[in-house]
Amino acid sequence: MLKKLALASAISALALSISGGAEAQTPRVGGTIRFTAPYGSSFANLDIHTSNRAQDEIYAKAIHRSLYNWDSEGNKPVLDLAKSVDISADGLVYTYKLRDDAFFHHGRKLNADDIIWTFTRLMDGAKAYPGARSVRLIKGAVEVEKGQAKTISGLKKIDDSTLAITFTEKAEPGYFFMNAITSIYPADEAVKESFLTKPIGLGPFKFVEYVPGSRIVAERFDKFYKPGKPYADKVVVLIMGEASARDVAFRNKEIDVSILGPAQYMAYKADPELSKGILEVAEVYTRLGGFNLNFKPFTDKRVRQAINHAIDSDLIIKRLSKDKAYRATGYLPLTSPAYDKSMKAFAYDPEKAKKLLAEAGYPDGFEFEWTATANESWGIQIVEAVIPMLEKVGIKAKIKPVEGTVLGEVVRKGDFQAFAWSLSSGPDPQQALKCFHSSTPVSACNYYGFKNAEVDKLLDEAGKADDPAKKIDSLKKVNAIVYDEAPMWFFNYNKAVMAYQPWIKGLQANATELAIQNYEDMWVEASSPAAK
Amino acid sequence: MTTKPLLEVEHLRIDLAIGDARFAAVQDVSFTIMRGETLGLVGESGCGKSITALSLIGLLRPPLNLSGGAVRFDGQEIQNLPADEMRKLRGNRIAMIFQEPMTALNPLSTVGRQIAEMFVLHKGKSWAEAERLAIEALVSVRVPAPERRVKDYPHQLSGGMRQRVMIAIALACDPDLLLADEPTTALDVTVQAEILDLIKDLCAARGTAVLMISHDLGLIANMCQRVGVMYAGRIVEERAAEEIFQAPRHPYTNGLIASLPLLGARARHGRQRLKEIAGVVPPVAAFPQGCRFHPRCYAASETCRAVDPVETHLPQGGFVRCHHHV
Amino acid sequence: MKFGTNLMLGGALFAMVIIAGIFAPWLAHTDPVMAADLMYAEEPPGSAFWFGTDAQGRDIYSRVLYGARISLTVGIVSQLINTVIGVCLGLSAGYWGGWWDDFVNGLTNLMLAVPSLIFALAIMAILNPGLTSLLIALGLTNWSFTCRIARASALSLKSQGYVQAAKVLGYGDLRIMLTQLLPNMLGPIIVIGTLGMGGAVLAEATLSFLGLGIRPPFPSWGSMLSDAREQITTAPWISIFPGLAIFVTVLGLNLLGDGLRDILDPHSRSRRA
Amino acid sequence: MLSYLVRRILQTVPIILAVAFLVFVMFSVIPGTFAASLSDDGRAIVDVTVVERMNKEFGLNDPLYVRFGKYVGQLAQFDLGMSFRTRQPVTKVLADRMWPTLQLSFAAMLFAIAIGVPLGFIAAMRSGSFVDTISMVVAVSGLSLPKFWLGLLLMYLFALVLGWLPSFGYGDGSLRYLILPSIALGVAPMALLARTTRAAVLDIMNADFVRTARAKGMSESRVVRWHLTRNALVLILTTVGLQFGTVIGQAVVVEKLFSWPGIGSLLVDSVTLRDIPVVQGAILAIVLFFLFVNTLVDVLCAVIDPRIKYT
Repeated sequence: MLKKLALASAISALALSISGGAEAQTPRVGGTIRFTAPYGSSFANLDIHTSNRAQDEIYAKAIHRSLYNWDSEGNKPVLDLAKSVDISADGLVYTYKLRDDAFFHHGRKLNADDIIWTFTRLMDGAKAYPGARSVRLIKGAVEVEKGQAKTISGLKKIDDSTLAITFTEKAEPGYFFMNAITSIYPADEAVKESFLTKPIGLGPFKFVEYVPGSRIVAERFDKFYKPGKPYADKVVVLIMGEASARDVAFRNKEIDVSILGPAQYMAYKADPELSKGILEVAEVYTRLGGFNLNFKPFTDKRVRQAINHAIDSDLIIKRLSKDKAYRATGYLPLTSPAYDKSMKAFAYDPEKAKKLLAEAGYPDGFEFEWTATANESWGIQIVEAVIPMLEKVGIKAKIKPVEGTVLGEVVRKGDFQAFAWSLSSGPDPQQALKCFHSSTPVSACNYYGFKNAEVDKLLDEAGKADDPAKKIDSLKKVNAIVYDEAPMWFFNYNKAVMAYQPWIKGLQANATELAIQNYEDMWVEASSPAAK
Repeated sequence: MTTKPLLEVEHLRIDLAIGDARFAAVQDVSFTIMRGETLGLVGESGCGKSITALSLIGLLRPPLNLSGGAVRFDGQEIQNLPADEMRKLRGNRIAMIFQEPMTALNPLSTVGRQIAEMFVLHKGKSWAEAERLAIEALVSVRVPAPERRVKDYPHQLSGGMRQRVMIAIALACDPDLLLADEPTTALDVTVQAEILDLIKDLCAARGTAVLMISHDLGLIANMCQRVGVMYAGRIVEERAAEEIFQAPRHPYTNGLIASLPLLGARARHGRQRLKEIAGVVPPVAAFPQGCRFHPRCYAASETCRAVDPVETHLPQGGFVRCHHHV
Repeated sequence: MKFGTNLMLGGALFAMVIIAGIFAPWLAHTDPVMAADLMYAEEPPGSAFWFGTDAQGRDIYSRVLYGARISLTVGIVSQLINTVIGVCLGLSAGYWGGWWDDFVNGLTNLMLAVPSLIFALAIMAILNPGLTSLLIALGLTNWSFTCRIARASALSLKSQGYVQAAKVLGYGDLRIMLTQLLPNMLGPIIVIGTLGMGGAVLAEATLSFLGLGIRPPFPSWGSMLSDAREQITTAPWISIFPGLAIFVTVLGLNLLGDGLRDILDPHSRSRRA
Repeated sequence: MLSYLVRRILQTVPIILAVAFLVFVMFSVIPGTFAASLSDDGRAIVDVTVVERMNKEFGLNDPLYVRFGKYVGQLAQFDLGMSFRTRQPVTKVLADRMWPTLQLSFAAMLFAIAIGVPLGFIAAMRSGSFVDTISMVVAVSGLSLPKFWLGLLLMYLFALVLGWLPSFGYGDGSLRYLILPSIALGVAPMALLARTTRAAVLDIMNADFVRTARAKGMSESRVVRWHLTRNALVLILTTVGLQFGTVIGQAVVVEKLFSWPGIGSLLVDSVTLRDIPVVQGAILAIVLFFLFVNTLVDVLCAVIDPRIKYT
């Protein structure tokens, strides 16, 4: 009962913060948005097709646009560069009517050829663009990737502003073509060498300056297709990887926004002034402790459930994560369309855990090695708090500390007993749950080696379903089975928290990644030090 | 012929500070030097000769300091002179040559410049003028090819050359008194003689008085009119040079002379073995009670052990500090 | 500074750290790793928790005490490795000369040219973070000064009479190096080792900050300080106490090194760097 | 003189080659790959084909000797390869970041010299006094603080509490932004320089030639100007040269903390992401810089000190 209440309040808080972000006010024109890129101390480069890191997408949103965009309010992908789309009866051919008011920064109007050129570029077999994973959904793309064809057969230009795309399977293309890795480039300019130092896009801001390791500056693009927008004159995206330094800079009013970790979240909440500028959203990341289902004790479902019962996740969330997380009640996150509100988290019950362990044949517990990175939200710091709890039911866990890149590698090789990670579990529930399909290799995202005939069947059904409701229904069932099978310790869903200065308006509660914002919707009040 | 002495030293005392304790490294040292005269100070190393010389021109550094007595130079008491006044005397009227020609010159400056500094400092010359005078100074100390040598750095010169440069520096301003602290100890024997001749000649020519400090009795005998023998911070015997070598009064002097290797006639007569004085000079902090030499003295008696001897002035001039002087 | 002040103060500080490390199990209030009680997370310093508690609810006082063990291990072991490498290379190079000397000289110049922090960073990344890796990383990267000193003194000592005499007597090279040369160069080497220990303690903290330090279960001061840096406004005690511990230890070692130098290596003041 | 310079430069060649070799070996055996780093934030599901293609494109599937051959071949043409991450030549990536690092390390050294040397001088001139004790305590304390902690404390004090300076970043490259990071970086070499200077000056003050200078009747200030400074300078310069190595190494920390866009922060990022060509290039660049500075110092010393032979 209590849990339900907590959940309900969490969701309502979410709703509140979203509406808070879109308050009805008259936007002020002018000023500079001083945004921060908190994930590391550099950007990759100015060719956004080469990087799928959130860090790079933060700046790309100012300069580039993709076919779709994420609608934070509606919590779904929406058409961006096209006015409308017609879907064929079999659900595979999408005919897009492109915007006729979208201009590139060098003044030329968007053309269907630009999209075809961009998608073909992404499939360049020699280049390994991460966006290839999305474009592969289009018919004939794989052939281009393999070098068997020059053009993607599924892309057909009907006229300058009409484009027909044939997909290979039924899926919501919005999820595939909304990220910056599929940004549309101008076909004429992008082939030039100068494009790499002075990118041209369809976004609300024109590229001005890039100081590697420091910042990217962009200025207002007057021919941006949304009337009256952008409001600000300029966007400066400052690279600030070090959280402790970011804290000082934010308090010193040198930056307009900052992504907060748990410790700072608590501090900012407690501060009467700072607490007024906090934006929270349930992000589509699930923090979990993954089990290797081929490792002896973890082969038994009861053992896995026992661990879920043995850990007082709520306490950890409250005390260690400082409430900067929502208790996980399954794999799919709160904001997922297939999230089932009726699901309840594993109760903290050491007695039951002991009983389950005894049933599974481990009355005295067992030992295992937990591969983890140093991370205060899901890594070693969390595992350290879990270890004493497991000890109480007889399970001895040993931390195997590794670096981030090494974690990715050992997990993908299945070279672990248990791992601690934060995994993207949305926004598309179908893609997220596909990881549990037995045909998905460990190296892709079925890290646990999960195998369940019922799940396979339901996932296949969902893939073919035309009716969205039916699809969601199947996915909900999959989520429930995964929950019961417990291939992981369901820890929490991230509560992303952004602190913003009082003069910054129009921030969006983006559940896919809070740091990625549509800058054209934001404006700077006169009280900002950079209001001029 | 009783003229005023150039330098009078009376009851000089130099203290060594170790922590809060004070020890007299030099005590009750008195001597005089007349104009143009050469006084030798002789003794084993560690007996206080060098610091006596340093104290005369105010160059003692902590933990040593001049703590008593008077130094009169040309009738003026200089032991308490303000630093500025003292500096004007130093180099200009009282010059000093040191033992180690290897390190006594700045390795990073040309010798020309180091000599020229004297003229800039004391004669108010410009650098250009001073450099020219430096060449002349080098000529006077019989350095060959002085025009080239002025541009040399000390490490390019031999030990003897460097000591010549030191002498050139010391005598640059025609001082009244030259303090020569073991000027030849570090040099080859053949070079030693040249350097000593040089000092002798130049000082004689200019009427410069010399305080010659050495542990080498032979050298002292050659150079000096009068000799003071120092032991453990005191002058134990001070007399005219010929007298002291013919008839030493103090057992220590006796020992020093006896330990000299003998050349010429007397050696042929049969005293082949060198005599040594047993033991070593005690450290400052451990000077013995009574006569400071008694632990090493062949003639030591009960009195020597208990009572510190005073100076006994001799009829023919000079004094000796011994209960049993012959 | 008066003679001996450095030595006394440095020695006292360092002794304090050693005592804290050795008697940690008796002085500590709780287990530094397992006693994580989230009910008491981030308690400020008080009578129950002298230095307060950290984010996981562990007693910082106890962790700082146990941390002394880690830091001392890091300092002592890594410096021992450095010293052994440096002395072996430098001594043999100075004594034998020839191509071996050229080789060692080149190696030393190489080590001097690559900043040791960057070297250590690379080694940590290769070996995966952890205590053993850290000991290796810090132990392999700081021997160049020791090596230079050992080589220089071997060079100057080997021409000395007693070494020549030992050679004439038919002593083996190894025996001469160990019995004749080594004892005569110990002074400066001990001094460098002492100062290097302080450097190692700092390097541990720095690597933690760069995400490549010692990892749990060891409560190392560096990782404590580095982990708590974001809480410096909210819960300053979590970083201040390990920070102070590092400061006191390194200060102690630096003073001790200076003091030892005055005694063991009095003629080389200008070699301080 | 010229031949001396040439000889000094030639001496650095084997070191550079050895570093190049060492760096290659070390980063060939490092666990983790760039492709794996793409998913380390858990955000993106990286598909298998892209990972394989990347490893192929970067030549990571080739046997070690093939990769080494390629690496050496490139190095011979002063080519450091392509960055995995930026897909640009490493030389360009480094060139973009070189200037800020130079700025920072020179500023830090300047701070260290400007404060450390006079401090050491004063301490030596007043050896044993209160001033001496205080300045040496300050110096030893400066050596005893982890740099990132010191930087953080500076940031709090001067940016947040006092509001005098910006807390982070490169800004427009003006001095205001440079001050805090260069102090954080410069404190340790400052402390070392103060100690070295003090020791060197004390040594020289007791040197025979200084006694000679005094015996010449020189005032203390003349002794210092004419004889002490130049002699101390040789020792100080050598220390400065060696300290540059430490400074540029420690710049890694300071750059990361202050979001300073130099080689150091690039290096840390590239190690984390396993952008190996950039790591190799950055280390080589740092070593080259260190060797350059030290060759310069050696030449300067040779100019000042006639005892160092040019031949």
